[in-house]
Amino acid sequence: MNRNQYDTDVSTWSPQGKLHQVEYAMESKKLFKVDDHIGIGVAGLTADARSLATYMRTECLNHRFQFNSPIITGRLVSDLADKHQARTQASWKRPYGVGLLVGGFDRDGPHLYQTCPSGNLYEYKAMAIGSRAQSAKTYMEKHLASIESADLETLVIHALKALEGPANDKDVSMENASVSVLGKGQPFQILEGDDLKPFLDQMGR
Amino acid sequence: MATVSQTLACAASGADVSAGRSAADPHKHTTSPIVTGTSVVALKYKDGVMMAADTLGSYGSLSRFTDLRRIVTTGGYTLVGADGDYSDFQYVQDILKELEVEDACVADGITHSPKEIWCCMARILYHRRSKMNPLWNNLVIAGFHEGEAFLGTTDKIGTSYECDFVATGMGLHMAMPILRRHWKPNMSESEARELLESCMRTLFYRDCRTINKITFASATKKGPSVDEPVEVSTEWSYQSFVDPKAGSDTGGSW
Amino acid sequence: MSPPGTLKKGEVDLGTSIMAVSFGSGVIVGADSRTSTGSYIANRVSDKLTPVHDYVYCCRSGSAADTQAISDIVRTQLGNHAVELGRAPAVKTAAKLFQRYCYEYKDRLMAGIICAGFDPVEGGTVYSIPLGGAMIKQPFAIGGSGSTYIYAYCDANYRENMTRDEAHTFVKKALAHAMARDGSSGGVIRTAIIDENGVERFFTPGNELPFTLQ
Amino acid sequence: MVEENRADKSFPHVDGGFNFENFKRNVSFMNSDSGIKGTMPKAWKTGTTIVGVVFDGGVALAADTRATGNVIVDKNCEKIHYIAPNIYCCGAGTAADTEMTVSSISILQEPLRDTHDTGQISSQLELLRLNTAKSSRVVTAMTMLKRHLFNYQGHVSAALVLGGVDATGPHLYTVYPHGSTDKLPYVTMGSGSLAAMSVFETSYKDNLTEQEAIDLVAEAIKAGIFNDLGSGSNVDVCIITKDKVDMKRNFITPNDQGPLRASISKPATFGYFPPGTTKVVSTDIETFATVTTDVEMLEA
Amino acid sequence: MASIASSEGDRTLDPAMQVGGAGVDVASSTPLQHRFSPYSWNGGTVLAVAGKDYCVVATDKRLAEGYSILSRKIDRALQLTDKTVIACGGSHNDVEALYNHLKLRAVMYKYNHEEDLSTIGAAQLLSNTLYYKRFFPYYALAVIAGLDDDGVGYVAGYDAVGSYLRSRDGYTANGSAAAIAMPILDNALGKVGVSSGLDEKPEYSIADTIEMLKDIFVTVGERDILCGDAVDIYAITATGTEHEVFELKAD
Amino acid sequence: MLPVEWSGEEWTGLDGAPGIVYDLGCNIYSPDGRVFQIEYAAKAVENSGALIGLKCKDGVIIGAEKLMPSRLLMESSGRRVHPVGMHAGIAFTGYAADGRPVVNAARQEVENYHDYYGVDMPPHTLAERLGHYFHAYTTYGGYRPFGLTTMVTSFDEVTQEPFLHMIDPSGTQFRFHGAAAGKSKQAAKTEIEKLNLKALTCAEALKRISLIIHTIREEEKDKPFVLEAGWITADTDWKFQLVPKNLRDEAFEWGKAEFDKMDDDDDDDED
Repeated sequence: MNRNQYDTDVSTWSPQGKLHQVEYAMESKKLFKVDDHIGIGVAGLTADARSLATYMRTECLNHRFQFNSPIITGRLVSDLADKHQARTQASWKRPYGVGLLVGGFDRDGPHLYQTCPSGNLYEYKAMAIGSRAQSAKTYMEKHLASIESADLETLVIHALKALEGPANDKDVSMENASVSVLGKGQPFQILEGDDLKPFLDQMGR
Repeated sequence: MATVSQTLACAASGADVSAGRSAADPHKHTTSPIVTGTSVVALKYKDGVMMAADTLGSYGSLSRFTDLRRIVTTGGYTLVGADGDYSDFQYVQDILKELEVEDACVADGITHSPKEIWCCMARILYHRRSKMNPLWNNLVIAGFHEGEAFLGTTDKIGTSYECDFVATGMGLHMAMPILRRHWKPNMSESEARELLESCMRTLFYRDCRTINKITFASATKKGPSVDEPVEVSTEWSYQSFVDPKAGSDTGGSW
Repeated sequence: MSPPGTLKKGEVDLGTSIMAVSFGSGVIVGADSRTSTGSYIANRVSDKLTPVHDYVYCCRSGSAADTQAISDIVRTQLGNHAVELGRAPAVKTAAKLFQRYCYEYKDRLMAGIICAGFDPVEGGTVYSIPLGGAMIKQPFAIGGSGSTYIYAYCDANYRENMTRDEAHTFVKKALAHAMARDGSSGGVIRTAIIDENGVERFFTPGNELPFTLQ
Repeated sequence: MVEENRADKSFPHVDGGFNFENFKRNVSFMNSDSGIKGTMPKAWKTGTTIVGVVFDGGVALAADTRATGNVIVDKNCEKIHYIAPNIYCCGAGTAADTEMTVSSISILQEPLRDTHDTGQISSQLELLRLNTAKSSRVVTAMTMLKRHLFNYQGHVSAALVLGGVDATGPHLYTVYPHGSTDKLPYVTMGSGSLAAMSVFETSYKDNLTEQEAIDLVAEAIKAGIFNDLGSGSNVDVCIITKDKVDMKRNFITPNDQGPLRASISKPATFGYFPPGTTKVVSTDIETFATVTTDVEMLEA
Repeated sequence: MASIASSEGDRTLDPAMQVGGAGVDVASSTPLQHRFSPYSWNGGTVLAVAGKDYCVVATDKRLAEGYSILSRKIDRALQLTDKTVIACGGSHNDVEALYNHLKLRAVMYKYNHEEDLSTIGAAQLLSNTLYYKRFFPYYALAVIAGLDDDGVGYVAGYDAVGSYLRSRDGYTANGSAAAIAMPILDNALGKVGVSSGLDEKPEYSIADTIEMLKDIFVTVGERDILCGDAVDIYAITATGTEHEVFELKAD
Repeated sequence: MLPVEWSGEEWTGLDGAPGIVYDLGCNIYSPDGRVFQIEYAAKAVENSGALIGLKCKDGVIIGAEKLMPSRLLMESSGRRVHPVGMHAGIAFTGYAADGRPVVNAARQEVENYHDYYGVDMPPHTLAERLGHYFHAYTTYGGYRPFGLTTMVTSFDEVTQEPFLHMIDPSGTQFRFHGAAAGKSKQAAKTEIEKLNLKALTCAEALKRISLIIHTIREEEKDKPFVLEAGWITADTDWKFQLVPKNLRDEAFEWGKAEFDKMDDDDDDDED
C-alpha cells in the first residue's frame, strides 16, 4: 500500500481517513504480556485491546497479591469474555471491537483461548484471528498433528509459516513478524527482529 | 458476608485501610476472644503433613464445649487448624467453603493449593487487622500438593511464614522446643505421630486450657483427613507425685 | 497496685477446686493439684491439703504465697496453743485463727480456705473461710474457682450420715467434675480422711479420675 | 464515722508490715505526663532459664549464662549461687534482686539490712551453723527465702530454684517472687522455664543416675537457650550430692563464636583503630614531681 | 470464691509475661487484659554498604516475637529489580504488606514504562508508599540498596513514615541492632565526623565488604537478642545481584 | 441481529422495505400483545444444539449437544453444563456467550443464600430467582433478553430429591420430569415421552440422551458434536457432578451405534 506521504506524523490524515503513524504504532503492538505465564495477541481496535490488556494485567496482579500464585488462564479469560458479553446486552454500550488470542501456561499445561466481541469464548489447539486468519487456519488444520507434538522451536516455525498461509503467499521477515512464546520454565517473551533470524534461516527466508 | 474477592480487592488497593478513621472507632469491634481453642501443633513428615489440636472450647476458664473440631479439611489438599476465637474460625471456615465452591463451580479440575490458601488467609487476617477488627486466630495451614508437603501459619495480625513444624499459643512456648529438639526431615508416619503425641501430652500437662481429647489429622498424597479424637497416655505416678513428702519429714508443709 | 481480691501481676494462683465433707466419725478433705500462672500450669501435682495440726487440715485456694504464709502462721500458733492447752486444739480454734488473719488483712490477701478436722467434742467438723474472712461452719464445704461448677452436683448428691467410703467417693467424684469444667483446676486428686485414728492420705492419679470430659 | 474517715485520709492507715509508698510513687511517675514518663532506669534482668532435678542421691541444678538489659549485658554470667556448702540456688528475675536475696541469707554480710526484718534474717545460715554446729537444711534456706520474698509482696523480683542435700536427703524447690514455694522432683524457672519444662515432661523418669541427671538438666537449659531469647550462651551445671558439690561452670558452650569468626576473612583494616584515630588537639606536659629511687642495701 | 473464678478470665494468656523471673515487671502495674495491637515487634537488623560500583545489603533471618523465636529462616529482603533490594526490620506483617504493594507497583511501572524502576525511583516510591499511611503507618524500618543511574552504589535509610536520606558516606543501618551496628560502620567506613585520618579510609572491595558485614552481624548478634540465626546477604553489581546466606548462632 | 436498521429518516427492513418497529426493544408490545424481542431470543435457542433433561429413578441428568465447528477446537471448549454450587448445576443452549453471566448469577444466588440462611438453596427457589433474572432483562428497553433456555437441577435437602427446572428467555420456568430445548426439541420430546423415567437410572439415561441426540440430528449428522452432561444422583452423594469423560464417550458411542442400527433397520424397511 502506498501510504508513505501521509505517515510522517500522527496529526496528518491520509486521504483514506487514516492516521498511519498511529496504525504503525498499533501494528508494532499486537502482542501484549499479561503476566509471566499469559500473553495475548489482538485483532481489532487497539484501544479496546489496550483497555482489556490492562484489565487482564490488573487481574493477574490482584491474583498474585491474593494468592501469591499465577492466575489460572481459563478463569481469567472467562471473566474477560464476561466483559465482552456485558457490552452486547445493553443499548447504551457498544461491544468491544477486538478479539483476543490468549495463550497461557497453567499447572495443568498450556492453553490457547480466543475471545470474540460477542462474548463467545473458545479454547483451541491452534488458532488464528485477524484479517488473514483464514489462510493461517487452513495451514494449521493441515499440520495439526505436527503442531500438537511440536517442540518450542518447531512451534515457532509453524507459527511463522501459518502467518504466511498454506500457499506461502506472503513472506514473513524480521521486519513484519513477531512471535511470543511462553511455557514451562519459559516466561512470556516476544521474539522479534534478530530474535527471529535463526527460525527464518531454517525456513529459508 | 463479603466475598473473598471483595474482601481482598480492598486489601489489594490498600485504599480503605489508610487513615485513622477505622482505627479511631474502637467501640464497634469485639477485640477479645470469647469461646477459645488452645494450641495447634503441626509438622512435616515423609508422607506429608500431620497436625493435632484438642477439642476443647474454653469460655474464660470454663471448659465449656468439649467437642469442637479445630482442624478442618478444605479443597483437595489442605488442612486448616485454628486456635483462638471459635466464632472467628467459623467465619474463616465460611471463607474456605466459598473458595471450595468456587473451584467446584469452575470445574476445571483445579483447586486452590495449600500455599494459595495460606496466602489468602494471611491477606484476609492482615486486612481485618488493618480495619482494627481482627479475626482472633492463629491459623495453621498444611497440605500436600503436587508431591510436596506444605506447612504455613498466620496470626491474627497477618504475620505469616512457612515452616517445617509449628505450634501456636501455649504450643509456641512448650511444643516448639520439643519439635526443635526432635523433628528431623523425612520422619516416618509413626515417628511423626509419636512426636505430635509427645507435644500434645506436654501441653495437656502444662496448659490450663486443654483436655485430653485430641484430634490428629494428616495431609498426604491420599488427600487431607481428620481423625476422630483420641486420648493420649499420661504419667502421674512418679514417686514424689504420689507422696509429695516422701523421704523426708520437714516439719513444715513445703 | 493490684486491686484487693485479685492476684498481683505474676503471682502464682491455686485456681483450685477444694472440698471438705464431714461424716459421722470424721472428715474428708480433698483438692485438685493444679497451680497456674496465667494459663501455664506451674505445678501439676501440687499439694493443697496442708496440715495445721495433728487432726486439723486446711485446703488452700487463691494466692499460693498468701495461703502458704497464712497456714504457716496458723500452724505455728496452733502448735503453741496446743502446748499451752496440753491437748489437741479444737477445729473451731484453728478456723478462728484462719479467720483472724483472713479478716484482718482482707485487703491484702487472696485466700479462700476450708479448715476441717476432727476433735473429740464436735467430731468431724468443716469450716469455710471465704474471701473477706467470714467463718462459716458447714456440713460440707467447697471452694476455689472450680467449686462454682459443682454446687448443684453437691446439693443433689450430699447426704447426711454418709459412710466413710460413701463420703470419700462423693468427694472424689465432685472434685473430678469441678476439675473437668474448670480450666484452672486439674491434675490429680489428693484426699485425706481425718478421724480419731489420725490422718490417712489418698492419691488418685490424673489418668484414673472418676470423671473426665468426653 | 465521719471523723474517722477524715483521719483516714490525712494519715494513711498502716498497721505493721512494709510500706510500699515509694512503689506507688514510681508507678505514678511512670504513668504521668511529666518528663519522667518512661524514663525510669531499667533494671538488668537475668532473662534466664534455670532448672533442677532430683536424682538418686543428689540434686542437679543448671542455668544459662545470659543477662539482658537494653542489650545483652553479660554473655557468661553466673546464675548458680552459693547458699551453704550443701545448698545452691539458681536465680531468675531482676539480677540485683536475685543476687541480693540469695547473698542476704547465705553469708554474714547483709545488703538488705533495714529496720524491718533483717533482724530476723540476720540469723543467717552461716550463723546458724556456727550456733548449732550442724550443717544447714534445705528447708531452712527455703523458709528464709519465702519469708523474705513474702514480706516484700512480690516487689523483690526474684524467682529461684533451690536445691541441696541435707541430713534428710536431697530436696528441690522453686520459690516464686511473691513467696510461694513448690517441692518437686523436677523444676524450671525464668523466661525459658516453659521450654525447659518441655524437656522434663518428655524425658524425666524416677531414679535417674547422676550422669542422666546432668544430661537432662543440660538438655533442659539448652532448650531454654535455643527457644527463649531471654536465655542464651552457655550451660552451667551444679551437682550436689551427700558428700560433695561439683560446680561445672560452662559445662556446655553451644554458642561458641570461634568457628563463625574463623569462617570470615575480614579485611585487615576492619575493626582496627589506627594510632591517631583520636586526634591529638594539643600537647602540654607539665612536671609535677620527680620521683627518685634509692636502693640501700642492708647488711646481712 | 466467685472473685477467684472471675479474676481468671481477665488475665493475659501470654505465659512468658507471667512466669516468674522475666515476666515480673516491678515498674509496671497496668492491669493485664486483652488489648488488640495491630503491630508486633519482630526484630530484624538491616545493614547496607555502597561502593563506587556495587552495593551490599545484609539482613538477618530471625523472626522473633517477645522472647520467642517464630522462625529462623524468613526472608526480610525484597529484590525489587535486578539492581534494587529493599530490606526492613519491624512488624513483619506490615513489612510483607509493604513488599507486596511495592512488587505490584514495580510490575505496573514496567508495563507502563517498558523499563525497570530505577533505584532512585524505587527510593522515592518507597517513601511515598510509607507516607501514604502516615496516620496508620507501616511499622517497617527500611533500607534501600542498589545502584543509581550512574551505576554507583546507593543506600538510604528510612523511618516508618517515609523520611529518607541517601547516605553520604555510603552505609546505613536500620532495625533492631542498628544502634549498636552503626558505630562499627562509622569506625570502618565513616568519613564525616571522625576526627582524624579523614582521607585514609580504605576503599573496600565488594568481597571485603561482604566479609565485613558478616563480622558485624556476628558481633551485634552477641549483644542483641533479636538478631541471630542467619543473614541474607545481597551483593548488587551492574551484572546483577548475588545472594548468599551466612549462618549465625541460634541462641 | 436486528432485522431492521435506521435509515436516518425512518426504520426500514434489511431489504429496504418499511420496517416493523415493534421488535426493537423489550419495552414495546406489538398490536397483538407480543414482545417480539423475546420471541427472537427464543429463535436463537431454536437454532442451537439440543438440551435434554431427565428426572430418573435415582436422580436428575441433563445432557447437551455441543457442536464442534472447527477441528482446531479443544473438546472441552465452550462447555454448556456448569455446576453453580455443590448441590446444583445448570445447562443452557442458545446464544453461548449469554450463558456465562447466567451461570455467574446462579452461583451468586446459591452462595448468598447459603451464607445467609446456612442451608442449601432449595431447587424451586433457585429456579424462581433465575426466572426473575431472565425476566428482568425482558422488561427494559435498554436491555435485550437472554438468548438462552436454561435447565436447572439441584437437590432438595427437605424432600431428599433432585429437581429439574427449565427456564426460557422470557423468564418462564416450570418443573419437569423430562424436558428438551434447542433444535428439534419437538422430536426430542417425542422420544423422551417414550421413556419410562420412573424405571430409568441416570446411567442408563445418559445413553438414552445420546441416542435421542443422535436421532434428532439426523439431518446434520456429519457435523461433529460433543455430548456433555451433568447429574445429581445417589451415587454422587446428591452433589452435582459433570459426568466423567469416559462415561460420556461410552454413551456417545452406544448412542451412535444404536442409531446406526435403527437407521439400517429403516433402510431395510424401505427396501
